[in-house]
Amino acid sequence: MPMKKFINNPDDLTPELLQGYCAAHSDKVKLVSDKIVMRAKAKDESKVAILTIGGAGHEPALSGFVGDGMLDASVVGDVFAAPGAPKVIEAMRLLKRDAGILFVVLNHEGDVMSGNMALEMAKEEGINVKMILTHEDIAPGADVPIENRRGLGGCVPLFKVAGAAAEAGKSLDEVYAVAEKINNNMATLAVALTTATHPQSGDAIFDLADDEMEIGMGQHGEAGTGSSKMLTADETAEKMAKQVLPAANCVSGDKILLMINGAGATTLMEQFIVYRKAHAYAEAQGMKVVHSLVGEYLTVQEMGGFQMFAAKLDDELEALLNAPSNAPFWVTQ
Amino acid sequence: MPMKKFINNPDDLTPELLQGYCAAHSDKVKLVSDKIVMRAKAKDESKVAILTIGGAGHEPALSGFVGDGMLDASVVGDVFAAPGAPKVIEAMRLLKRDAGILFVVLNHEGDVMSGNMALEMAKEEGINVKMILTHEDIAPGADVPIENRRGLGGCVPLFKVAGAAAEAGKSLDEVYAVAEKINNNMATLAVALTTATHPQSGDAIFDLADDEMEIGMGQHGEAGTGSSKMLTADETAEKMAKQVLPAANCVSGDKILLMINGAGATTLMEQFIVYRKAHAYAEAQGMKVVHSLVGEYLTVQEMGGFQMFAAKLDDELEALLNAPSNAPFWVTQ
Amino acid sequence: MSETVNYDSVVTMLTTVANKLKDNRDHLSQLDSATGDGDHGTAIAKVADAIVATIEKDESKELKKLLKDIGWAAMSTDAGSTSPLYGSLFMGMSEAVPEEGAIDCAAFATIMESGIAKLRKNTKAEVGCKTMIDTIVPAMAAIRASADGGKNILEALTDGAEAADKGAESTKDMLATFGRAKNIGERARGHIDPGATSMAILFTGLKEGLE
Amino acid sequence: MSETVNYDSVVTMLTTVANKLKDNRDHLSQLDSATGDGDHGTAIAKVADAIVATIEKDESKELKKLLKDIGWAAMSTDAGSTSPLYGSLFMGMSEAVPEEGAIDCAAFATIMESGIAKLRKNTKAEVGCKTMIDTIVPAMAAIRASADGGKNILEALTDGAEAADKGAESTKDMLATFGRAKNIGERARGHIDPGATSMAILFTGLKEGLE
Ligand SMILES: Nc1ncnc2c1ncn2[C@@H]1O[C@H](COP(=O)(O)OP(=O)(O)O)[C@@H](O)[C@H]1O
Ligand SMILES: Nc1ncnc2c1ncn2[C@@H]1O[C@H](COP(=O)(O)OP(=O)(O)O)[C@@H](O)[C@H]1O
Ligand SMILES: [Mg+2]
Ligand SMILES: [Mg+2]
Ligand SMILES: [Mg+2]
Ligand SMILES: [Mg+2]
Repeated sequence: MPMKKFINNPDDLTPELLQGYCAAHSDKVKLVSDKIVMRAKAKDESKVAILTIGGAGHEPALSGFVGDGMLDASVVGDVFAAPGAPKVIEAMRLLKRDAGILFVVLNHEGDVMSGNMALEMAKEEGINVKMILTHEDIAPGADVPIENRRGLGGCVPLFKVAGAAAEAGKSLDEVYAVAEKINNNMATLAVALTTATHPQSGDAIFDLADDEMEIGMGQHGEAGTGSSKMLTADETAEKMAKQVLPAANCVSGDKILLMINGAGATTLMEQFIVYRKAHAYAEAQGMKVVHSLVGEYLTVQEMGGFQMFAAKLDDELEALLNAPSNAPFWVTQ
Repeated sequence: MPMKKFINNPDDLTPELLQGYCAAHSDKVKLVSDKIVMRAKAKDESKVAILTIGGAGHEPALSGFVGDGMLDASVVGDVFAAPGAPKVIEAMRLLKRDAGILFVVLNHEGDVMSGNMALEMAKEEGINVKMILTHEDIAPGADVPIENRRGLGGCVPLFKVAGAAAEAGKSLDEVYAVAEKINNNMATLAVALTTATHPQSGDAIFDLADDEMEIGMGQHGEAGTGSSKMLTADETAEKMAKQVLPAANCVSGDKILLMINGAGATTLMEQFIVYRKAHAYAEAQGMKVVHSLVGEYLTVQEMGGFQMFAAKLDDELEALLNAPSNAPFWVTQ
Repeated sequence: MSETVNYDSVVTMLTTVANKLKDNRDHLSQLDSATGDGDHGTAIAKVADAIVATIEKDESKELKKLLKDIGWAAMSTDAGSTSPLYGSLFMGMSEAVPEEGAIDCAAFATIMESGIAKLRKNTKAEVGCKTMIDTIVPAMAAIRASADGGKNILEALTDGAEAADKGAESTKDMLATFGRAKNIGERARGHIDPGATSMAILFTGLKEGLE
Repeated sequence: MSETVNYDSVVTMLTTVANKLKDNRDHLSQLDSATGDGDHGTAIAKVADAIVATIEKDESKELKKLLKDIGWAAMSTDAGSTSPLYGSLFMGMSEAVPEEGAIDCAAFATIMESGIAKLRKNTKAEVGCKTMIDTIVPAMAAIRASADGGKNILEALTDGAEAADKGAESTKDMLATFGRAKNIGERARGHIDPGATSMAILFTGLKEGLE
C-alpha cells in the first residue's frame, strides 16, 4: 500500500522540499551546499547574523523564517533529525563576521549535540558565535531543569525579536539580551488529537484512542503527560491557558503575545475557535493581548493538535515583533 | 464518540470562528452584523470596494483576505453553505459608494443564487455593483460552458489583483477589466487523497480507497472525474500541470503565476515537493514563473490533497500581484 | 371548509409542512450524500425552523406579510442552494396574495404559481434536469388543472401532492445537469434528487395541513 | 595474530560492525518505537553506510585519517542524536591513534578510551540513565582490565562484548533521564534502550571482525 502522501522516494524528501521551497521563494531565499537555506540577498556584514538549525518535517519551520528581519540562515537536518555538526560549522563559516552570530538552538538532544560541537569548532576557528537555547515546553512542569524542557514553536517569535534587533544594528550582546528576555518569559504547551504518518517510514508516529487527546505531546510523537478523554475546544483552551500564562510569567496588567500554532491537520477554523477562548481567558485575567499569531508555524506533519504559546511582552519586545520582516512565512509591512 | 476536532457546539462553529478570527486580527478586521467581516479601517470612499461571499470551512478563505490592498469585506455563510441574500445586500449597503463595488462570486449554485438576488435588490436601491464570477475549475474539461466550471482557489489571486487596482484608484470598469483579464487566463485542478470530516455532521465528506486518489475533487467533496491509483508526487504534478497550464492559456515565453494550494492535511513539505516538479515542468515548457504561492489559501477542512493553479500574467497583473497588501493571510511589503 | 383558505388555515398548512420537513431531516441528508454534499436535510431543517419562528413572532396576522417574512427568513438561513430557492418561493407567493377578499382555489393556484415563478428566476433548470423543478412543475400543473376543473383547494392539493411524488420519483433515473449532482455524471443515476423529495414533502404537507 | 591491529585489520573489524548494524536496522527501530521516535535503526544504518563509504573511498591507508573521516561522515548523516554520538566516538578514536608503531592491546584500549571520552563530551549521562553509556562504560572497563591483565586484543574485545551485552540488558528496568525516553517516565521501564543495544552490537562486531 503506498503512503497517502505526495512524495517520491522517501529518501529524497528533504532535498526535494528544500529545492521546491527555494524555487518558490527565489526572490527571498537560496539553497547553499544542499542543506543550508540562506537569504537570497545577504544582510549587511556590519549587523549580527541569526542562525538556527533543526530537522525537516516541521514546515514552515524553520527555513520559512529565513528572510529580511528574521533569520539569516537555517541548517536543515533530515526528517525530524538534527543536522550534523559539519554542516552547522559550514553555515557558521558562511555567516562569519565581526559583529557576530546569534545561534538559536531548540532544546532537542541531537540539535544540542550538533550545536555544541559546531560551537567548539567555531571557537577554534575564531568565529564569534553566541548560542541561545529555547526550552519553553512546560509539559514536564514549569519548574523542571531547563535541560528537560523541549524547544517548541516559541522559537518563531524569538527569531522575530532577535532578527529585528539585529536589523536595527544592535550588538551581539544586545541581540542576545533581547532574545533571552523573551526566552525567559515564554511558555508552550502542546496537545495532540490525531497522529501523523512519518513520511519516511510510513508508520504512525504515535497512537491515541478514538476518544482521547494527549496534552504535552512532543514534536516527534514523544508521549506527553498522559492521555485523557477529549474535551471541547473551550475546555481545552482554558485548561491549557491556565498553565501556559503563569508559566510565561504573565500577570494582570501585562501586555502579552498569544499564539495558537496548528500542528498540521487541525483546521484554521478550529485554531480560531480555540484562540477565541484563550484570548477571552487572558483578557479576563486582566492581561492585554497585543500580538496574536494563529496558524501553522511549526507543524508535525499532518498531526491533529496545536501548541498554545504565550509570552510576556514589554514595549521593546512589542515593537520588535511589529518591525518589518519579509521572510516567506512571516511578512510584516 | 466525540468528533476528533477542537469544537464546541457544532451549530456555533461559524460565529465562534469569526469571533476568534476578528479578535486575533483586530488591528485589521472587524465583525459586523454577525457574518460580515470588514476592514477595521475602511478604505477611502473614493475608491472602488471589493466584496466577496462564501461559506465557512475553507479557512483562511475567504475572510483571511480582507485587508488593505485586497478585499473590503466578505459575507460568510455557514459551513460549506452560501450566505443568504439578506446579509449580502446588507454588506452592499455598508459598502455603497459612487465609485462602485466589485462583487466577486465563486461559481457555486448557492452563492450565485444569493449573489443574483442581492444584485437585483442592489439595483433597485441604486447601489452601483458589478458582479464577476470565478469559474476556473477545469475538472469537467476546459471547454465546457462557464456555468459548469466551479470557482476554486483562483479567487485568491483575483482578489489580490482587483484589490490592488482598486487601491490604485482605478474606476469600477477598470478594476472589473483587470479582474476579468486574470479570470479569463487562469485554471485550477484539484486532487484529493484523504477525506475530511464535516465539522457539523461528523461525517466523512467522501470515500476514497486506501491506494487511490481523485483528480478533480470539488471543494465540498463533490466527486471529480474519477478516482485512480495513487501516483508519486512528481507524476501527479506533471499530469496536472499538463492540463492546467494550457487551460490557463500559458505558452512558451509567458510569465506565469503558479500556485499549490494545500487542501488541509497535505503537509507544506509535500506541497513544496509537488511545486518543485510543477515549476520545473513549466520552465521546461519555456514559461517563466514570476509569482509563486505555496501554502493553504482555500482549504477543505483536513482533507488531504491540493489544488494546482496557474495564470498567464502580463506586466500589469504581475505588478498588481506584487503591490502592497496587509490582509491577515496575504501580506506583501 | 376547503373552498377558501385564510391566514389561520395557511398557518396550519405551513406548520404541518415544517414538521414533516423536520421529520425527514436525516432522510434528506442521506439522499444528498449520494449525489451531493450531504446537507440538504440540515438545510431543510433550517428552513422549517425559519417557518415556525416567523409564524410564532408574527403579529400582523396578515398573510402577505407572513409569507414575505418567511421568505426573507428562509433566505437568511445560509443553507446552500436551499435558502434562495425556498426563500424566493415564499417571497413570490407573498407577491400574489390579494390585498382583499377570500382566497379560493383559483387564487390559491395563482399564489403558488407566483412563488414558483420567483423560485425559477434562480435557475435555468427545466423538467428533466434532476432537481426540485421535476417536482414543482407537474405538481403545479395538476393544481392549476384541478382549479380550472372546479375542484376545491384540498382536492387540488391532493392532485398536486400525487403529481409531486411522481415527479420526485422520476428524478431517480435521470442524469443531473444542475445542482452538485451534475459533477458526478453517470454516478447520479439510481438516486432520487433530495430537493425534488423535499418539495414533494412540501406539497403533501400543504394538503395534510388542510385536511 | 590478535597481538596488534593495523589499518587492514581495523577495516575488517569496522566492516563487520557496519554489516551487523545494518542487519539490526529494523530491530533497533522497533526498540526506539517503544521509548523514542522509532528511528534509531534508520540512524544506525546511515552511520553504517558512512563507515563503509568512507572505507571504500579512503586512499590514504592511514588509520588516523580513516577514523577521523568516518567520524566526520557519521556526524554528517543528520541522524538525530546518533550522528554526534557515533561521530565523536570515531573522531575521538582517531585522536589517540599513534603516529608510529604497532597498536597492541594497551594502545587499542587507549584508542577506545579516547573515542568514548569524546562521545561523552556530548552528554552528562552516566551509567543508570538508560542510554548507550550503560553499554559503553562496563565494556570499556572490561577491555582496560583485560589489557592491564596482559590479555590480547581479541580476548579483551571478547570480555568487552560480553560486558557490553550485560550493560545493554541492564537498561531494561531503568527509568530514562536522558534521550527521548525520559519524556515517557514510568512507561520506559521494561524496554531495552536502542542506543545501548546498537553499542553492544558495535563491540560484538569489533570482536567478530578480528576473529
Ligand atoms: N440550480 C438549481 N436549480 C434547481 N434546483 C437546484 C439547483 N441547485 C440545487 N438545486 C436543488 O437543491 C438541492 C440541494 O440542496 P442543498 O443540498 O440544500 O444545497 P447544496 O447543493 O448547496 O448543498 C438539489 O437536490 C436540487 O433539487
Ligand atoms: N543525551 C544522551 N546521552 C547519551 N545517549 C543518548 C542521549 N540521547 C540519546 N542517546 C542515545 O541515543 C539513542 C537514540 O538514538 P536515535 O533514535 O538515533 O536518536 P533520536 O533520539 O534523536 O531519534 C538512545 O537510545 C540513547 O541510547
Ligand atoms: Mg447539499
Ligand atoms: Mg451544501
Ligand atoms: Mg530515535
Ligand atoms: Mg529521531
